Amino acid sequence: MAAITTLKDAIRDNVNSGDTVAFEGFTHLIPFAAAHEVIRQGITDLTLIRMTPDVIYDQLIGMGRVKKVVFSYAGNPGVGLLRRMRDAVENQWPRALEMEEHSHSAMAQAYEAGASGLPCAVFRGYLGADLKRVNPNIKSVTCPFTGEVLAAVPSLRPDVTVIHAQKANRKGDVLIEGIIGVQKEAALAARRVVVTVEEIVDDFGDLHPNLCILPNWTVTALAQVPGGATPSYAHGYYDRDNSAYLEWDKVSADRDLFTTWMQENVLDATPDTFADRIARLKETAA
Amino acid sequence: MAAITTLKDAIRDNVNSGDTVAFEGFTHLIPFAAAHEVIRQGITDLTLIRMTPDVIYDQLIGMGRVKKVVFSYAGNPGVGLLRRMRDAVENQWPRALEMEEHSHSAMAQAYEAGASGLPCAVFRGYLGADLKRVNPNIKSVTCPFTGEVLAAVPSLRPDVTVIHAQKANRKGDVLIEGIIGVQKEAALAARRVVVTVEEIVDDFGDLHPNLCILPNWTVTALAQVPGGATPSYAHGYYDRDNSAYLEWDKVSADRDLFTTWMQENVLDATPDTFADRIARLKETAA
Amino acid sequence: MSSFSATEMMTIAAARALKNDDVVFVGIGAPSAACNLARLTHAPDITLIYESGTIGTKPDVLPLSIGDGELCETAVTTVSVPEMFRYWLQGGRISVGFLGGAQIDRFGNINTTVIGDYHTPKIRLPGGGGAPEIASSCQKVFITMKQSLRGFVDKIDFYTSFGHGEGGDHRKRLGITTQGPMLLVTDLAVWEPDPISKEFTVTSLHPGVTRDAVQATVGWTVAFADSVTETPPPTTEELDVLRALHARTDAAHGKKEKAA
Amino acid sequence: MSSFSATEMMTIAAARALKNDDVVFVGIGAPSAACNLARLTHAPDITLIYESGTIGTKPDVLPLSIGDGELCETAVTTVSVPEMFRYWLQGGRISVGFLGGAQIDRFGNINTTVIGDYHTPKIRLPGGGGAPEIASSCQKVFITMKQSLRGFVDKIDFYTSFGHGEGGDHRKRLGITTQGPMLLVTDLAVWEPDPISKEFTVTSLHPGVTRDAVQATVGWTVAFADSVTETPPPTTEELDVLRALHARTDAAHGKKEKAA
Repeated sequence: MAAITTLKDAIRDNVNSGDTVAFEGFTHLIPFAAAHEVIRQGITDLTLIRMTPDVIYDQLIGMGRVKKVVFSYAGNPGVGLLRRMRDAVENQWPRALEMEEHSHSAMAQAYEAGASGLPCAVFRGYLGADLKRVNPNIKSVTCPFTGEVLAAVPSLRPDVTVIHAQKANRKGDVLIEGIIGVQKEAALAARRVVVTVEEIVDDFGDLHPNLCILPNWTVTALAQVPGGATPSYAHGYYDRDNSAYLEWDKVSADRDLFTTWMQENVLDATPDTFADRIARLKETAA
Repeated sequence: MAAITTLKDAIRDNVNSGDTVAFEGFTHLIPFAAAHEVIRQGITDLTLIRMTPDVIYDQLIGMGRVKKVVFSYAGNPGVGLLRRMRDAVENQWPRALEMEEHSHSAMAQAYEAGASGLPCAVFRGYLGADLKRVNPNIKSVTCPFTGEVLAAVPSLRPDVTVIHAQKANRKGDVLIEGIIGVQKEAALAARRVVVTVEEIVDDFGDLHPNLCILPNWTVTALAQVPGGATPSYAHGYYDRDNSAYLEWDKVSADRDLFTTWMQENVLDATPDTFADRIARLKETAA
Repeated sequence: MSSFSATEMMTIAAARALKNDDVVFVGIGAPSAACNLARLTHAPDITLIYESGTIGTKPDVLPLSIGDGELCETAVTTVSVPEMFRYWLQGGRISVGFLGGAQIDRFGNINTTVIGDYHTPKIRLPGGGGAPEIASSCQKVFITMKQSLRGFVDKIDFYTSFGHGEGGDHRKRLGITTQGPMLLVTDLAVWEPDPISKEFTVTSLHPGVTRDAVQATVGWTVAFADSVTETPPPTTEELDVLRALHARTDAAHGKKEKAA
Repeated sequence: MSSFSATEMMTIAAARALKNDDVVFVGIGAPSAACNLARLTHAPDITLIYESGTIGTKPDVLPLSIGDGELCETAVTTVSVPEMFRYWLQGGRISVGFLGGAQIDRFGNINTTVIGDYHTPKIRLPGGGGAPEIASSCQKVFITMKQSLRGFVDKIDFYTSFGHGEGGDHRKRLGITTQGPMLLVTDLAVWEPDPISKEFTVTSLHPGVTRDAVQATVGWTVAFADSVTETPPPTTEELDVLRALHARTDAAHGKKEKAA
């Protein structure tokens, strides 16, 4: 059963130093507020899983909280590179970063295999590609009927998956809409699931029967954090803050600037900052 | 692109004697009208795939149109056995019937593998079960990471999948709602897809983004057949005709009674019969 | 306490074994009645899942099939059948799976496939459906079946679903990590597996049932627990709720049948 | 005909290669502009798919990322990312996949992973994302890239995605059944693979571009087709539609940026 609680308690009770954690959301619904809370609570030595590390992992990596990252595309979407991640890989700043690199297809199917209780994902992939030369976690399996050699990767089974969603009801059932990404699979693949939502409603009312819902008994802890996905977006609530992604390119280009920015915007902030940000976004947009 | 046509033409153009055909729909949305059209057109020597053969395959089998059936549960749901199928298996009447028998889990995952373009489905199944002793199409694969021995079955790749859905728009996009079963997977696994629908609308209007839709370019032929799922049901249109399933238990108990019933209700009927049936159902219910 | 039938006792005893936080893979017939009775009595938050894809369903009447429309209309969410079997069953999300069958042996192995040889059957039964993986993927399996010499046999003709195999640690030896059949509720008694041998053992007799009556309907020598209790008879509430559920069900389905 | 930039010519030439019944796996940047230009001109029914799960999307402005909200709002349907990669890409449903990269060789092999050694890279690039399987699962691959000596190299540092390998039947020898890179549109020329050797060969030069200019930005000796044509210059309609698309895009994104 989902415990409806504060973000602070949800993170404290569920995310430990040394854990393997997936913060998922594909461009849409990236759980920034939860990641910032992890940073504030001093949680470290994390193994982070995410298809697209995005700015959210650039921040965790730049703060030295990450031991290893499992990923498939390390870019600042629509902008360029992830400069903090690159600094960690190329210059070990602020610490060395282990990497396990896959393709999107492999990551998506490895989450799916995790949700399906399987030890590995078997798929058609990496044909002629060099990743399987450098990643020992890419192996193969032979189809016993056709003899085709298929790729195999271990299923992804995070200790904790953290996601942001639009709505929960009072029972703790969680509704995800729009670009749904891999959140359902990442959640069902994990031992514990932390969800932040834009709003908690008394009742979903008359929902379409086939919508993407995580029943409350699949969720460990749930916290309402309006704006918790900014600068990513929440379909039906607020748009992507594209300027923040552009700004990040500058902030992350310089170690000192980055450090100052994180101090002001994360370490000295609270989850309420996110509600303020979307209020400001909406105001200026109006 | 979906050709919007008549049921007669859709079946004539897409279902041939000797084909491997899946008529899917899990209790809900079983495409009875399309199966009756197949019977009327004299199409035969079919290999039929379906998780639950249900009354729809009992009719095809009893008419001698089926060479082989691939299935996982051969019952008359909520009523009992499928008497025509049993007569074919036990007494080869009207002809011998080859069987390839799986579990639901295997069938569902084999459709899923077919839709995913894979040669086989790899899953945890048949542990300690005798089916793998009698079905040579149940093999195994070893996880290269954990050493776990997993079951493998060939993916299902029908020549044609036939389904019934609630709605299509004029472009031929198809909407399935409610108990969605394996229809999407069965359709995407097939070379050709025939869809019957309750209604064709100008435009879906403002649909929820995550609904179950087959885009028109995945559909080969589309025909409007109101009531085309009776005695199964169409969520939002009409209820299951439970009495017809009970009646079938009597009709199918006797070869002559069966033959007469099929003559009257199928061979001498037309697709319009189905619209009449639901009109009658609704009238009596009102 | 009113009088009650053996079937009612069976359903009620099965319902009592379900807990409020259980996630149950429900079958049609006796399991469906037991699960919904539990939901309408002591386990209001129990999650009922039917293999048609309906999760957290709360039907007002018992469905005639596992894919009845009301299951979807009252569900928290309805997923595709591949998702049901991949994420929910195989994913290990189900705490209790219900099974029944044509034949059962003392170790809870079940046959619903054939009587006689598989390839030249005397009687062809419906087959396994979800059972082979329900038996291995649910944390526990509960079985409900009426006792009869035809059904409770020394040796089943076909292992549709694996229970405790030959007993002992046979499940573990096959790499199965779930508990398997942990409860067998019949019209006469409640059975539980011996902790070591895993043979189903009668732990309570329904009111008025004798050991001889149990033995008379079973094709092997029945093991009785050291202390066999009497199954507490149905409470008035249990009986009232169950009968009201059946009455609603009959009315709903009868009406639909008349309508046709 | 108005004057036009090399980038506009590149986008327009790529757009022209798309057909009305194509199902295209779109990337961000040049492919997105080309695909939407095709949709807004000669291929109104083209199906555009972004790997975020949006199928049949019709954005009014170009998205900044592959997961922009408008892609979902205007799509026929939006599926999960695992479904996108399993049913739609791996399932063989995509006719054209677009790729670009940091480095390309004469056989259309592409590197977007690292410059230098993988484990001790000189420059760490974003990585492959969907590219490894786009390259093998789409029926054809179209590549758009601006030419430069840094990008068009004799030997790429890392095979992020496999093109024609070492040429000839190398794809077939690896068991790949799709056609691979069938078109390379740059800011200077249109290239197509030689039918036998599979080496990318210049088949048309954009207006005003010389063979020397092409060779000057390529790190291997460029092969030219027997008859090299001139790429037809942009039509007024093509330019107008493309510029209006970019103007709408700038206005929309500029507005959002101001709003922050």
